[in-house]
Amino acid sequence: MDKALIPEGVKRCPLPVFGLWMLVLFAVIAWGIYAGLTVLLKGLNVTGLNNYFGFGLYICVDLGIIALGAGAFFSGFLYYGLSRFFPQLKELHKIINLAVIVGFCCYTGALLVLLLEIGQPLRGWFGYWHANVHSMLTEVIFCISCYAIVLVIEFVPIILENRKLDAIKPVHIFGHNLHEIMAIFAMTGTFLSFFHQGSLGGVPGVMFGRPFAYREGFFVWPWTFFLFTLSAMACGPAFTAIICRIIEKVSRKQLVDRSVYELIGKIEGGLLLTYLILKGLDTLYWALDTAPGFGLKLSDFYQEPYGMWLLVAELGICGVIPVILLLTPQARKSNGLLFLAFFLDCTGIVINRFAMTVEALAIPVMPFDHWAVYIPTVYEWAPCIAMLAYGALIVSLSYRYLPVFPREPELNP
Amino acid sequence: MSGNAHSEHAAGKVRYGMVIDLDKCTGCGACAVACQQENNIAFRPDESNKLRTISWLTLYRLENGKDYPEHREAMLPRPCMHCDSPHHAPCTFVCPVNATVRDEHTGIVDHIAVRCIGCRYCMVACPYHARSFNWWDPKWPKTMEAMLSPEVSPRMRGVVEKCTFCHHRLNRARDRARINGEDPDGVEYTPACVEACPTGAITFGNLRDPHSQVAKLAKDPRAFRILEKLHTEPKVYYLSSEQWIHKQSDNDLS
Amino acid sequence: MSLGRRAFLQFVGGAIGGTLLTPIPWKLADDSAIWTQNWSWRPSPERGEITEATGTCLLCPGGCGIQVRLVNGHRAIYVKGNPDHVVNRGGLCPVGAAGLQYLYAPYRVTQPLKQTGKRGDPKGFQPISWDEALKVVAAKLTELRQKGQPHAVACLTGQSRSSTADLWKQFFAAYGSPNLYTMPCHSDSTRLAVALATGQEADLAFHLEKATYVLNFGAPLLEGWASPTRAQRLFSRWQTEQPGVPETEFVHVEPRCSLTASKADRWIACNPGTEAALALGIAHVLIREKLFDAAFVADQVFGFEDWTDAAGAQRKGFKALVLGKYSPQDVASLTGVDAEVIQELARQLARQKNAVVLWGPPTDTPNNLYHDLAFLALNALIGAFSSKAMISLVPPQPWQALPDPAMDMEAFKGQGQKPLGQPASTPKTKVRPNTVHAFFNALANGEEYPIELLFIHEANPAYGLPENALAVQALQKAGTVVSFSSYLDETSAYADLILPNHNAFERLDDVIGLPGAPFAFYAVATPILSPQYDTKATGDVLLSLAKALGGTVAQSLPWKSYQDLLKLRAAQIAQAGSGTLVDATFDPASVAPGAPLKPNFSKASDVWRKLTSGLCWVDAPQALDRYATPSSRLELACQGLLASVSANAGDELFMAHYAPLNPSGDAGELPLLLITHRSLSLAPGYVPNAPFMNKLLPDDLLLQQDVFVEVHPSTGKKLGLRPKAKALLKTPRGEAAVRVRFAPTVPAGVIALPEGLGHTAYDEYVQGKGVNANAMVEVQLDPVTGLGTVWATRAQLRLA
Amino acid sequence: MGEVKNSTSKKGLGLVFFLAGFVGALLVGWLVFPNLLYSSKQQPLNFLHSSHEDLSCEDCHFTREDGSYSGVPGVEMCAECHEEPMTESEDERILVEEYIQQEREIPWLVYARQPDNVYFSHVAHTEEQGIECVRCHRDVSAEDKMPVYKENRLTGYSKNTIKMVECEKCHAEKGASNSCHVCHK
Repeated sequence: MDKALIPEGVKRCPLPVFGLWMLVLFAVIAWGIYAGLTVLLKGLNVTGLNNYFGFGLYICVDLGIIALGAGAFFSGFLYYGLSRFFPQLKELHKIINLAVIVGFCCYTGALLVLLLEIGQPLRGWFGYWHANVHSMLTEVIFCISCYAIVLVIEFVPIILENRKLDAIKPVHIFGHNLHEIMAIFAMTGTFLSFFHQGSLGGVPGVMFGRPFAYREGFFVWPWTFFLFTLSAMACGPAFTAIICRIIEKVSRKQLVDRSVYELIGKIEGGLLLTYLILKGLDTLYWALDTAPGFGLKLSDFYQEPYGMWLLVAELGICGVIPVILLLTPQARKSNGLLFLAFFLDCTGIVINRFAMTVEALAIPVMPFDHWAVYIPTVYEWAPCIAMLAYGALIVSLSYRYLPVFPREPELNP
Repeated sequence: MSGNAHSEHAAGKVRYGMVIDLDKCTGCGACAVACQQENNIAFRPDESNKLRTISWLTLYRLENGKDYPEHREAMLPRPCMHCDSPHHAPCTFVCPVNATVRDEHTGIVDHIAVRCIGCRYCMVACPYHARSFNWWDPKWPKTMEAMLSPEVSPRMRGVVEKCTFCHHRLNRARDRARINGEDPDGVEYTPACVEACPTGAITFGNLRDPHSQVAKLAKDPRAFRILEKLHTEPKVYYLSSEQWIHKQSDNDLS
Repeated sequence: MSLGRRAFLQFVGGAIGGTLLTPIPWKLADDSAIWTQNWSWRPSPERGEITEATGTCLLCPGGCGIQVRLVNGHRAIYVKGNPDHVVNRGGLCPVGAAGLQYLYAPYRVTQPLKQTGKRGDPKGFQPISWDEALKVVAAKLTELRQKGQPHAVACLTGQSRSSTADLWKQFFAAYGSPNLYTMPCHSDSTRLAVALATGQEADLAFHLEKATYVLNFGAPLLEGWASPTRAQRLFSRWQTEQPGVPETEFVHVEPRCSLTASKADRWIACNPGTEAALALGIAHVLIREKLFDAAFVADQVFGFEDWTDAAGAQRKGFKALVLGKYSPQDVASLTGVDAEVIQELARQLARQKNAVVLWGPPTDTPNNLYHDLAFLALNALIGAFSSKAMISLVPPQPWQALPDPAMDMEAFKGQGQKPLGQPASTPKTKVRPNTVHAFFNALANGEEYPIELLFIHEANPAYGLPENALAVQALQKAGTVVSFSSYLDETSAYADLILPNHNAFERLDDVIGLPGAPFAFYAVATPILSPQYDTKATGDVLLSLAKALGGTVAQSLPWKSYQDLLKLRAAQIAQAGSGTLVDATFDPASVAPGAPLKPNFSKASDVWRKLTSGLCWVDAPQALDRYATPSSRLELACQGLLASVSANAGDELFMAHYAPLNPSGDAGELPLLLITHRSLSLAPGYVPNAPFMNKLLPDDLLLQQDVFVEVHPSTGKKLGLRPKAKALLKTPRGEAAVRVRFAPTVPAGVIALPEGLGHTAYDEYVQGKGVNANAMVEVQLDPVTGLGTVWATRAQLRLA
Repeated sequence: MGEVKNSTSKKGLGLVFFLAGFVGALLVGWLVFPNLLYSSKQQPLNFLHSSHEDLSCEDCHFTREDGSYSGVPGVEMCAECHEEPMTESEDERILVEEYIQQEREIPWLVYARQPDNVYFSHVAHTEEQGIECVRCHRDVSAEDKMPVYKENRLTGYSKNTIKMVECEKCHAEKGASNSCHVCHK
């Protein structure tokens, strides 16, 4: 019944099946909305947040999602900016649409959750009006807004490529023109994303009251700035690749050439290696000089459940292993290993974001203070899961109704 | 933009600070109760979840870590430190909406609840847990609304609040000075906690006035500040003759 | 229709554009910001002129001066200490600081109430008028008198240091009942000990301001001892270095690492209840090494050496008994304190210029008489009673005397009745034993004679009396219970009639004497604001009742109002011409016992005016140089006990000795010892813990509904407990669900429970938090005095 | 051409629709909305400064010794002259019977009422300091009727309440401190 909307040359599952899937997603989203409204009406007391854990699941998911979603900008940068110089990057055009969609979902979803994070959502606009130029959160507020706008702009052409919409001539012309200036937006978005991820990395630079997170001088600018940017670049495309793979599995189709995955693998492997080296040095300096300067040893920062295993997991399991896998041609050839690496890559970034938020708050700064443990409530899980569902919804709808994968027809004859 | 306070770390003549003598402090809690009474701090039937309670002045119990009978405890009252770190306090740096700003003429770190959007970044930034979030709407028993003070605005849900060094008393003192034709800058006043302390453990005043008691005590050999290594430059000093308390004032290796 | 759709979109676009050019979105945003700041359900304080009223805090016997800020003269918004007040000099305890939460408490009784349902059911109360209420009580009183049962009227008051207490005494004397009791406190036993040792009826005055060494056996100096804020000031004074002034060393003896123990210069950890043994051990060393004040002992002490009793029998003296039974080794095994430490303490104590020994239970309950005598003896040995005058006496002041009550025959007969439950062994001294536990025990068990009318005034025995279950049983056994409570507390729930008193900040009252203070004291508590509700001062109620009764009772209480009585006090002070009206500049260290202070007043109006403006009357205590004992000396061997103990009694029964009363229960089944403790952030007395104070309670003392019992980690592990685990606490007196806090504040085998929790009355902010310690402890009647003492209670703790 | 015209006219029609929405929104925003946003309230009784010229401003509006400002006089002040009705007006009757005799405060609606969170110091804003009363308050000297009190239905505040931006601007001009706690409590 919705065949008219489905792009030409591709096949989609029956509408009832898709409808059922939509229902599931809507149910989850409804659940999340209910939870969100409960938070808005009753207050944050229904969450697991407290005075020690001012940041929690919301922030963690937000930061993680934004990092994963940064793949859109980076992919765009690679495709629109660098492919002139490195022709092999042209291949990315096969997945760039999905990247934009994923980015759009991530950023807009993050914006929604952001509203739940603040105690006075109705005053959220103060961030634009009474902005504190020194605050990283100000930068976050402005940047997320810009990125969302940029992603919307980047998304629109994809939407306009819908069969029905494309039929409308001005829309077609508009969409076509948009496509032309997409590179500009992509580049803009990339730079903004770089700065945004970097400003997220700059957060530790102002947290001199939190030794676990604090980074100083050179290590804030440009080091941590680039670390955050780099980590986002190192996982964003991987996330997109994973999404793509999931769609392939669900649709039992091949949507992009294997070479795209390999290319992403190489790129991500190199970026992740670079990130690991720099992150290692950053962590070293923090552990050797900054933290001792605050009177703290490395072991002071780890206590169950926020144990050393987190560091090992973040840098070891989700850092070194993916690098090894991604930089080993033989491993890249294996889908299992490749996507395991991608998965570990993305997991690592989430662990990192978790460590920089929740874990950092668990650590008592005052010697006579105690370790606290944070347990999110259903009112925190629900909105986050709903946001993921929202993303899934958008991706699902986009895949069904928009020509997201240019190579789909050829690869699935 | 608004709230564009002079963000340079002024070399002014006034820096209100506090010295708390832990040798004298018996942990009675009168200071904290007075603070709650003075500042219309909301309370709930169950205050046992210390991570959700609103407390501008928190009493920490320090233990010397020894077994009976060498075990010793001490109580440490902790208000907002009104950090004087150059340029910005940990909290004023991070607030995206300038809801918390340090007044470079007095050193007081303000938190304007009506500007606050409740993002809790300042709570995350403060190493002293000086800030409390209003997790619930404040609700006083009807009859107890009568004891609310008009000098301090009650806060509502979703915003952060913290010790103000009773700056409303400063404003009143300034007005009195204006009436009496005196200089409103540099007036002396007394916060509620200082007033209430039965042992006289808390001293408050202008740290930059060398003749003031608080300035002298801040230089006492027994004086220390919590987390000196963070260089937050807190304006609340503590006095103690116990080495084990000094040791717990900051993180140290071994 | 495509046009419609597109047109619709265009219209919407235009509308959006237009709206953006109107103030709607901007104004709404702005207003939403302001609205979020002023939600309608957020209380907004009344604005207006702020004034300050001066008064005296009546929430505890501490007598602190306060200043209260009022908005528009009728809303109290803040209580602070009066910096010019001689007692507290500007500070306040948390109870006082939170005082307004009692004034504006939702659980206040706003008018007289009559129980229309089952006794104990809070919902059964119905309002009645004052006229009606007073009639009922007066009728009952008249009836009982006419039946010749004036002794069937009893009263328990918690306000023992005010003119209201004197009114009660006057009333009961004129009415004819011996059953007037106060809530138990340590001074019940110390006053008896003082009477036996010195022959004087007086409170002890500890000259702590001039002490260079304070050896404290258990008194919770910093947890609400005596006058709490004054104690804090004292401690602060000790902590302050002053050029040319010797520092004060404070040594604290206690089994638990309390705040006082931690703050002490030195904490001597001893086994629970063995403080008196330690004191006697120290006395042993002092005697053996001849370190005691030999001149004072030789000159003014009886019973140090072997003595002969009135019957001519040779009796061993204090010296012989102490040297024989309290060697450091012996005491060490009893107390757990090293013999060397005992010797060191003794030598250190002896070396001091101005040493004084304090003592008291961690909670305010009467002590074992012999133990009180032990500490008195130790003070005697170190010369604290000598010309150094580290301890002196504060007897009832001359101006305190009310006109002798007019007594008719009924009064005489009633007064002649033995107080209900009082044992025969109670010492015959000027001090009347406050055998309140014996009274409740007899009442609950229906022994001796019934109580037809029971008055409860400023007391909550159903909650606050150790072994509170006894009080509940007694309340249910009493004929008619009349409560004068301001609050619907646990006890008033059992009342038949509630005649609400003015709140502490609403009433005019006075404070007579400060516990432990080295001076005689009097202060007037002026009302901070006019009464909020239809309440009446109990003093006025009493006067009304007396007037209603007429006759000799009315004669004995002739005053028109309570205020008249207080003004009489002022007049009598002016007339006596002794003492002085002081502010904070008065230094107690400058007071010398026996040297009355020169008056700085002339007329009664002068006195009254100053008293009502915050000044206090003080006078020098009595020098302990005159003894009304059989020997006309300070009696370490209390000959006054000849009537209380058997003629064949051991010599030690006439003097201080370590005589622990064994707690009941099977040691095997109940292997632990339970001790209770206080904290300044937990109000254990008449008033409950204020919500502001609840914030101060650490989450390892109270977590939601559960109170934490302090257990030594080794004990906890042995019992299979984990930190924070829920457990079942069991004592001979009851069971309770608790949580476990592993803390090295108590020795192995001892557990500690805080007082002040476990309320069942009041409101949600108060009730349902923790366990009432009074329900778990065991009270043991002193075999000599009959006072209800609390030592340690056998207990069991197991995982829930 | 017809088609073209149609398209144009369609576009024209689109423009018409757009304009309709636009103008309508403007009208609603500028005319209807304010009335919806603000409710009009009357004072409990009419007070005229012009009728009290025998009194000076400072008789009712003064700074207390503690620095606080008494802007609205209490009914006690009124009772000094109005113990008995001085005129026959309804306002006079209401004053005497419902307030003075009952010893009840008159619930005036304060035009310049500031939110709880605002600390305003009159003693720091005096004529001597170059700040006249009319800068913030209406000129009451020649008023023959108290203005209608406009209350914001959402916020509950008077329409005349001075907003923060105006304060900040003036402070900046005068070199006065714009520190938060200067005006907030």
